[in-house]
Amino acid sequence: MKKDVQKRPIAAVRWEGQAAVVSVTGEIDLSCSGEFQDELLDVLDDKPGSITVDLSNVPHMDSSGIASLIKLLGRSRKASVPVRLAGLQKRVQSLFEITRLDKVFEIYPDVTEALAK
Amino acid sequence: MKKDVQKRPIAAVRWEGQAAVVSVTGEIDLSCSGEFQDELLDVLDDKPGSITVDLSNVPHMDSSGIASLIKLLGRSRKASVPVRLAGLQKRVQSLFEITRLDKVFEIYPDVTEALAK
Amino acid sequence: MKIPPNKPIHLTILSVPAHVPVARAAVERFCRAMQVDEQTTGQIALSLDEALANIIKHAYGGRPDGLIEIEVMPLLSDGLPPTLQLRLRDRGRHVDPARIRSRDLDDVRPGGLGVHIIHQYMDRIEYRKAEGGGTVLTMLKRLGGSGGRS
Amino acid sequence: MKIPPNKPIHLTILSVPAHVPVARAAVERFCRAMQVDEQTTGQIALSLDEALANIIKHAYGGRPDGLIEIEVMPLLSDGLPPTLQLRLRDRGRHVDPARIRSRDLDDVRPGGLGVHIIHQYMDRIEYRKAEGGGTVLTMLKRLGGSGGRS
Ligand SMILES: Nc1ncnc2c1ncn2[C@@H]1O[C@H](COP(=O)(O)OP(=O)(O)O)[C@@H](O)[C@H]1O
Ligand SMILES: Nc1ncnc2c1ncn2[C@@H]1O[C@H](COP(=O)(O)OP(=O)(O)O)[C@@H](O)[C@H]1O
Repeated sequence: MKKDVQKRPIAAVRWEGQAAVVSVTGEIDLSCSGEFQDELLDVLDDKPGSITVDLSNVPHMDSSGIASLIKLLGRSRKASVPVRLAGLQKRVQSLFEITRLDKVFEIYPDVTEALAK
Repeated sequence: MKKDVQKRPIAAVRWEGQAAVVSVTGEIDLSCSGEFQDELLDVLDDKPGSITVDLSNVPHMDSSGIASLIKLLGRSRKASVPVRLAGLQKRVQSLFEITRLDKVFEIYPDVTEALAK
Repeated sequence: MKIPPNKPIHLTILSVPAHVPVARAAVERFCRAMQVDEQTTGQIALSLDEALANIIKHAYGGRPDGLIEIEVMPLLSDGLPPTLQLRLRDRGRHVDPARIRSRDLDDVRPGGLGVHIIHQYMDRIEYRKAEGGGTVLTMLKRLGGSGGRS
Repeated sequence: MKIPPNKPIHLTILSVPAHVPVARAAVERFCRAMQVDEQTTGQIALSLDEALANIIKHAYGGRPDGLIEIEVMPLLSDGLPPTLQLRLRDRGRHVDPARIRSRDLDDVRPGGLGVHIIHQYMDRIEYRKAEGGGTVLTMLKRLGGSGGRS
């Protein structure tokens, strides 16, 4: 049954030196934001130098997904680990803007630019 | 309202010499198979040397879409115009197999191979 | 967060072709949330599509004001393979189920394939006269493996 | 083949998060069939999502056995811009609509944004006590241009 089903919501975590790059796939809503948050915090537990969350394959995110990211941001700040968001699709970018979280998160057009910081 | 809406179900007709290549986009079902058929027959009216129907962007097709293609095939045969189908996604390929229409239509992996015939 | 087993969702549409893709999208998303594989999802989606088209064309004769109720339910019980049940109820003309048959496959012409497709893709199909008029079509599809549980 | 104006479709789900994407998929497909642009479709989808999440969390307090009825209807009448109406009905705890408010945006913390999002994206929002218990939430979104007509 699961043969062609992708791991969700976090498809993969890749390391570029000390930098963790988290690839998220699919829609993030109340039905998966719990797993999303747990998996994000697991990455932080591995003590990365920075965390880049690649949202380029996320066509939809709601406030529960935002809550998971805010939780990550809070914990990461305490650990002095920068969190960067990359590749937001228009719908998700608009959500960050109307909640004014585009001023709170570091947002980059893509992973390459996020890692260049 | 329609600014980013693609033309459907036939996105474009391209000519390679005498060969007409019809690019179909989106799901084909009872809600659009009438337009689909009309637009296919319009292409035949332009007297092409052959018609290649590119189905690589069709994730879903039902028997009403098949009916449109059979209609085209019948008319094209009378006009001695070969009809080729190209790029069927798995779901659509399977539909042609269980209806045994994979023996009736010329089916190619992609447009390039269809045009090479 | 899992789709609860043995609990239905319901969708009511009109007998208009433009509502068919809406129902299909809901059922496909339901399958995806159950982690049903793509092939099985496609077979379920197409069977739903053909059954709805037949209700629109034959039960309602193309009339756009008929109601079609769609129930989607994952069946899960000990000893039985996980199964998706689709139940479609119309209030149109009921015909003897024995008369609901596709054309001969070798007689290639437009139309006459929908019922054949449903029989190929679904594991059980039952047409029943509905109380109060119309037909209830129940279709079952085994999901195999871990489907329905996940 | 067009989506008929002023005719609803109905969807009934349970108060479980896994049913939310199913409802969203249906509504998104409905918008696409009406040729609503991607931006507006996204705003409608997210508002639906947030409203359903709130019903699950607050009206039903996380209980998974509550029913949520969703009505989707394109409103089209002379002199009014084409509009999509979403109506959600629950049978859970009804609270004074005045108490349904998001947190201050500057007080950055997880949660407390859903109602703000709905107000940003939808043109009209009304909470009404339902007959027989629960709440009816009606949300209207103007579609502008040719939307709804096509
Ligand atoms: N829901 C239905 N109600 C009444 N008759 C039906 C229904 N579905 C199918 N039929 C009958 O079965 C025949 C075969 O259906 P089908 O294989 O889908 O092909 P088509 O619909 O293209 O004729 C139809 O022509 C019709 O007479
Ligand atoms: N459907 C509802 N029923 C009852 N109370 C609600 C409902 N929707 C929202 N509320 C109230 O409004 C508050 C703000 O909601 P919202 O902005 O979505 O944030 P959150 O749900 O994360 O708290 C909720 O905490 C709740 O008290």
